[in-house]
Amino acid sequence: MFTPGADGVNAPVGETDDDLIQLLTPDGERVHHQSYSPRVDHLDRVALEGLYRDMVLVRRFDTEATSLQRHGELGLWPPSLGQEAAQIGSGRAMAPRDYAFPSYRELGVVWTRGVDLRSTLHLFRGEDHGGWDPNEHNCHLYTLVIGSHALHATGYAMGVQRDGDVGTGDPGRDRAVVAYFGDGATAQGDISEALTFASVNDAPVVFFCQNNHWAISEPTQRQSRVPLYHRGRGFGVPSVRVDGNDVLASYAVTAEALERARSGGGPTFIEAVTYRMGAHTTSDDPTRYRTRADEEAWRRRDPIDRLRILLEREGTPPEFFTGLENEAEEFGAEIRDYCHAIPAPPIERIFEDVYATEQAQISSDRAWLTEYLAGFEEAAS
Amino acid sequence: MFTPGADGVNAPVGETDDDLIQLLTPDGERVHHQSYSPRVDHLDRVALEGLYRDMVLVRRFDTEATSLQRHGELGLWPPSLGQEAAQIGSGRAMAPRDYAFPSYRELGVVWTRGVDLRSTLHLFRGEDHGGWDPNEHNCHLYTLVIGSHALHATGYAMGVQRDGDVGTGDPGRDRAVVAYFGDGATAQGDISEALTFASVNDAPVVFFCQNNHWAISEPTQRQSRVPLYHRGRGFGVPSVRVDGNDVLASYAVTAEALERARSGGGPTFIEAVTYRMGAHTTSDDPTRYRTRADEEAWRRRDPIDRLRILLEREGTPPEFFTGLENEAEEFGAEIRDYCHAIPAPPIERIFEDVYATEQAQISSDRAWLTEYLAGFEEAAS
Amino acid sequence: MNEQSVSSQEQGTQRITLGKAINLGLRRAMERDPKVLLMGEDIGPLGGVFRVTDGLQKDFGSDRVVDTPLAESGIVGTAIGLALAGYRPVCEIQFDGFIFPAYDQITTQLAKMHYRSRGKSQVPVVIRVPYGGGIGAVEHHSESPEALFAHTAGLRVITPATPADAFTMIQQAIASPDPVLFFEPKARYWDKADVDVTAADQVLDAPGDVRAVVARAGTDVTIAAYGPSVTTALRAATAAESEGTSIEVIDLRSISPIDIPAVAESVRKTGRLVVVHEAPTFLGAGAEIAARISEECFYHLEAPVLRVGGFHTPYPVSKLEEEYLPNLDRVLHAVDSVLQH
Amino acid sequence: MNEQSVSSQEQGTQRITLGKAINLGLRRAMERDPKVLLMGEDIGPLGGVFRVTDGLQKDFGSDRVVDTPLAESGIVGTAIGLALAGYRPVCEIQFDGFIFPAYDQITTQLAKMHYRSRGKSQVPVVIRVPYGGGIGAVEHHSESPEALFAHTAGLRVITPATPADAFTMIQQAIASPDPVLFFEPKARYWDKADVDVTAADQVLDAPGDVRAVVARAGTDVTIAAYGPSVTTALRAATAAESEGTSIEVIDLRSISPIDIPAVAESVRKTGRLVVVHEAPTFLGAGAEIAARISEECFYHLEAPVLRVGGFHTPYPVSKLEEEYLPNLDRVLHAVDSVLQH
Ligand SMILES: Cc1ncc(C[n+]2csc(CCOP(=O)(O)OP(=O)(O)O)c2C)c(N)n1
Ligand SMILES: Cc1ncc(C[n+]2csc(CCOP(=O)(O)OP(=O)(O)O)c2C)c(N)n1
Ligand SMILES: [Mg+2]
Ligand SMILES: [Mg+2]
Repeated sequence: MFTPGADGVNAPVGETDDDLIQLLTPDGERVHHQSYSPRVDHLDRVALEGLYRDMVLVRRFDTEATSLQRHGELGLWPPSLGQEAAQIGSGRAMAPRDYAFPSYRELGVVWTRGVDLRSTLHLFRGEDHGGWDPNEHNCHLYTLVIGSHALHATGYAMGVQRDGDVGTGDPGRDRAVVAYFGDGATAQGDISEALTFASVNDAPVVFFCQNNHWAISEPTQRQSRVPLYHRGRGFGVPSVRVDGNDVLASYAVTAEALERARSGGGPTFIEAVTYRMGAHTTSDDPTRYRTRADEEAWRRRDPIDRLRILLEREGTPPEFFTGLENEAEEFGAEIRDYCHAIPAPPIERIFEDVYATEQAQISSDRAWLTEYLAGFEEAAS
Repeated sequence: MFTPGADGVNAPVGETDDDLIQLLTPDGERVHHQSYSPRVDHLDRVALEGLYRDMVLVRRFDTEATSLQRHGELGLWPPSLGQEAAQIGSGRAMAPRDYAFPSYRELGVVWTRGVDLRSTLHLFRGEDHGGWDPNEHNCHLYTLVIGSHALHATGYAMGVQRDGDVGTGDPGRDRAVVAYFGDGATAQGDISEALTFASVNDAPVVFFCQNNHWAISEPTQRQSRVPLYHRGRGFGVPSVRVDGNDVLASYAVTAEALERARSGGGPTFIEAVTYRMGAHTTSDDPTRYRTRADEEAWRRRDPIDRLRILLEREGTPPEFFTGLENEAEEFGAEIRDYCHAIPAPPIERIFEDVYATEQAQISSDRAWLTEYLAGFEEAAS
Repeated sequence: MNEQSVSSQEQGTQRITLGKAINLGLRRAMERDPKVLLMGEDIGPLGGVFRVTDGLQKDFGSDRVVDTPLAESGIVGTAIGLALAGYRPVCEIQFDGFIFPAYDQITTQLAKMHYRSRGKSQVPVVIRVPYGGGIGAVEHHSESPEALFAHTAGLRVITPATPADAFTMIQQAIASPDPVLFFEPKARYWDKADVDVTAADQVLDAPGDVRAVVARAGTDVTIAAYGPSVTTALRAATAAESEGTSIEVIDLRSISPIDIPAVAESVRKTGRLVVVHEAPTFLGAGAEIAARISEECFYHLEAPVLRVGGFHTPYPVSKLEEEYLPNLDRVLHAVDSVLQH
Repeated sequence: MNEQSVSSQEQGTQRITLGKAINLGLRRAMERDPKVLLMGEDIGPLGGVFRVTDGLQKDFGSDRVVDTPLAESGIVGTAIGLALAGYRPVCEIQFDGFIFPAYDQITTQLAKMHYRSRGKSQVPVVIRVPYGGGIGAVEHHSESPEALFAHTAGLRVITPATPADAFTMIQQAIASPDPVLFFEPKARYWDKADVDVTAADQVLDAPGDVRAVVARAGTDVTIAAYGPSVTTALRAATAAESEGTSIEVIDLRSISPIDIPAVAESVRKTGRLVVVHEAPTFLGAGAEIAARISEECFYHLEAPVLRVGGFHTPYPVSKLEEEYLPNLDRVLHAVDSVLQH
């Protein structure tokens, strides 16, 4: 069984860890786990191909967006490169009625919620602070203030409880919530408070922490001395550590946690051990704080590669892969076209939706700007 | 061995708990504990009498202050009644060079730091926001914003590290810090952040949590599902649960934690299980949220009574107790006299010490008030 | 819910305290809308340290009147989540000085959620904050931090001065689709007045700005005040009357927005303005009012706008609060100054 | 410490960016006083997201340049503790919008510790905050929250506008026995100017208020600005000159306190005042300035004080920030307005 850090580079906090759940090794071998393997039994080859496609398209989008940023079409982009398995695995474990609260790097999660990924470009193009309708997809907007949305997720879950949509046993009714955040976020007081509120309320919320080894330039060791999944236990929240580069294991542990949450069993804390293979954002320069060797070691644990090996072994025909390549190519072109065509927002947008109801200060500020701009037009005409 | 909650009333979170450290039962019986009993071996009868005296005088002060409040001499008073063993035990384990960061109920701790307890009256009389010189006693002022001083304690401990006063092996040099807070405080993000900062920095700080079962009207169960001492472990901070009504055990676990901290072993989290026998403050009305039976059950576990039984058994003569009664009586009279004599602060105090250096806004506000008041005097003369 | 004990069904006018008026307003709102729920520290069996939620947990249960963990960021953060799930949480912050752990959630999340989502996510959260001094309390229990919230767009900041307004405005706040900071003048909790307990219903249909009211009409000097200072302003008007000065008192009721037109209208009549609040004047709400009125009534002002408020110091020890607070004498002094200018 | 790489020992004048000037100022302060230490997210090997601490960890070690956990309350809270232990911590907040988790520690603890202890506990903590817009960033990365700190007594709030001031003022901030919020105009980080790298030494002996300076003398209109807006004000002055208007530009440099006498002196000469800042005008620093100048220069003002600043909205998406910010045209428009009044 693969042990994070066993190859000696940039070991996750806690070093070797027998508790790590893994169902698929970096070499594409299945691993049997008594309680978690049954959770992926129903995933036949077609389902696995679906997960593979998810990861490939999400990565394609990510690559395209990164390059759009390099070409000046986006102000910024936070690559999800390397974290596809954690995001797709956990996201696909959610049911449509569940609700996701992503951080700002959850491209894969947002994809599983049925959000048109191109909506994510608006934010990073400086054209929108959000980009999609959270309620249409049961997927909240990106939150940029680290950790704060874990409390929103917990509160939402408390709402689900009050709606009576927990523990009814009706799969069309019971729901749960997933809060996504990083290793760095665990240091924020809000994450701890979310664990407290979730625990004492038995709220149906899953805390999905992607430990991608870095909070910008700081390694996880700057945030915690012990493996992050210990954190949940200190708050009475059952906790599990999973290989986040293993899409099957990520799926399985999330599915189990969601089932517990939906049935009234309360929150779970999941630490998904993965690696941010790209820069923190396109503004970042990882050469200042980590080595090529580190990155290489993790490239050998690529979440997509290992599923491909499995698929090939389990009989997926080559046409599937070439077909997917073509699909990805087209997808890339669509993204570029879409991005180029995003119109600049109208000036009025500055004042829109600050309040749900008209507010005098907005009205007078808006009136001032309108008159001021009209003055220019008059002067020009 | 006494188990919290064994008598069925208002059991601490976690119910029965074999981890609870106890060296003295409510019936005054010594309990042997392999690692902690040696920590109190050097406490001879005279030392124990000293601890007893500490508790009796602190309780006397507390009773007197409560009654001064009832007579309108204080605006408020937060009784420490029932928590004397936790406070005296832990406080007496500190060396003069150690530094304490109390919350607002730590009368016993402040006493062990050599602070004239009467200084605490100033704050609650509305005459001072503090009351003593923190540096003179290595004892910070009371902090009223729940949890915030745990970070100050941690930062102070990081300062001790930078001073090189950790792990030298020189008892005249090595120092540590103790942060005091309650069960309610554990829900605050700042407490969790303090655990994180202390852990990753190996800071010489002891987190001493008095679980007195109540945060005003809320039982500990509203703050945590699991025993509070589990909390530290999730942050990689060694944690221990002690009978906080047992002065010997409180002393022993604190002494051990301090020794580890001073020698460079990093932080410890101590949960001292005790009970707030009085009201939250003199403004509070506990009959709204707890029963007499609850209070009675805890009265039977009084921290002072059990030490008295032990002392009597171990040969303390009756004269000691009567002498102490007289001393306490005199002490009470002194407190009353002192309190009555506290002069009203001068108006200039409003502006003093807002800044360490003169600041223009203060100067102009002060000048305005001075002129304004002079106007009245003129008018009157 | 225990129907028997629900007293707000009574019609007509009752003589009640400001605290009781809020209690009754909360009750009304909870009866009207099952999505309304209360959250905070000690608001359940204890009824809050000021007893404003007295009896509500008994009648509405602990799912709707929630004793939360001791963590203000957690309270507001989970309230935001509850609001996203369709609830209307009303959070109680125990004292003014303890709202700051929730400041990030209020400023970066609550205030901006509607804007960020372009109206897709409404967060109708109300945050009740007992504020102001004059009750002889220790540090952190007497502050007036309203300007620290009003400066941030997306929030509404309102504060009642009378039991009748308290009853109506708490219901307006809860009915508002925008987040509302509801500052309660704690020194006035025990003030009694007649309250028409059916009065709120009509104002709930038109959520939006809470407008200022003329608390007392006058012709010579305008005093604009809010919350606990309205009483002081009214006392000043009474005192000045005996000296032949007619003071108009405007109860602003809202700090975001500030009803500048109402103040301007009065100042165009009186030519003189004194603004009174307990918060420090330096960058307080009075600064905005003075700036705006000095601009908009440039040719109407007979004297500079004067501000009477807290000094640029932390709230002092309670033994000095009488000297610190904008008391009757200081307000009258300012009135004299603008008259003599 | 690697003496070789310590470049600040060089004497005389260097042409450097504002960011580099702060870097050099920090280095100077750390050389001067071993108790000075830096704390923040990513300030070590990365040198901060703006590289302001570039090279400092290498030279001063990780005990003095500390990469902290990702928790702003923790950063400021432990900095307070370090200050109580005799250190002079300089905290970096990564962006303006991320200071709010530390708001409680700043407002209830840092600001009040000296007062609470009647001077027994000094907390000389500096909090560096890159602030302001104009860099095309996403939400929370372009805000100007200075008024939210200046309203609270006990804090000093200062902001440099030029590399030379940045170099000197960061050292003044560190030398100050009072806590200082040091707002860095991030859009100006790359502005270059000559800086006398020995200049700071003389000002450090007299810690206290940072006074305003006349950035450009003039006679017809006064513009008071600070931080990133000083450049805009100076550009306006240049543009107006060609139309025959002489503008005096005051660089306030300090928001708490505000150097009102300096502004008043200028206004008594010009009779006209425009205040410019990026923060929303509603309850912004300009409100205090307008209120005070309208009061103190009542008979000198030929026109109402005008404020040019942010609207009462969250900072908008970056595609609209040019329209949102108080740009050259808007400043000139205000200048015209006060002239034509
Ligand atoms: C409250 C707050 N402080 C600082 C930042 C700046 N910041 C953005 S991302 C980041 C690191 C986050 O690390 P982690 O939680 O591990 O998530 P990752 O980026 O690795 O996905 C920081 C410090 C922020 N967004 N919010
Ligand atoms: C940040 C903050 N929120 C609320 C309060 C009001 N308050 C004062 S004491 C208290 C309960 C504290 O409980 P606990 O931490 O268990 O300490 P204890 O009073 O039992 O000693 C509360 C809620 C406060 N002082 N600070
Ligand atoms: Mg990370
Ligand atoms: Mg307690």
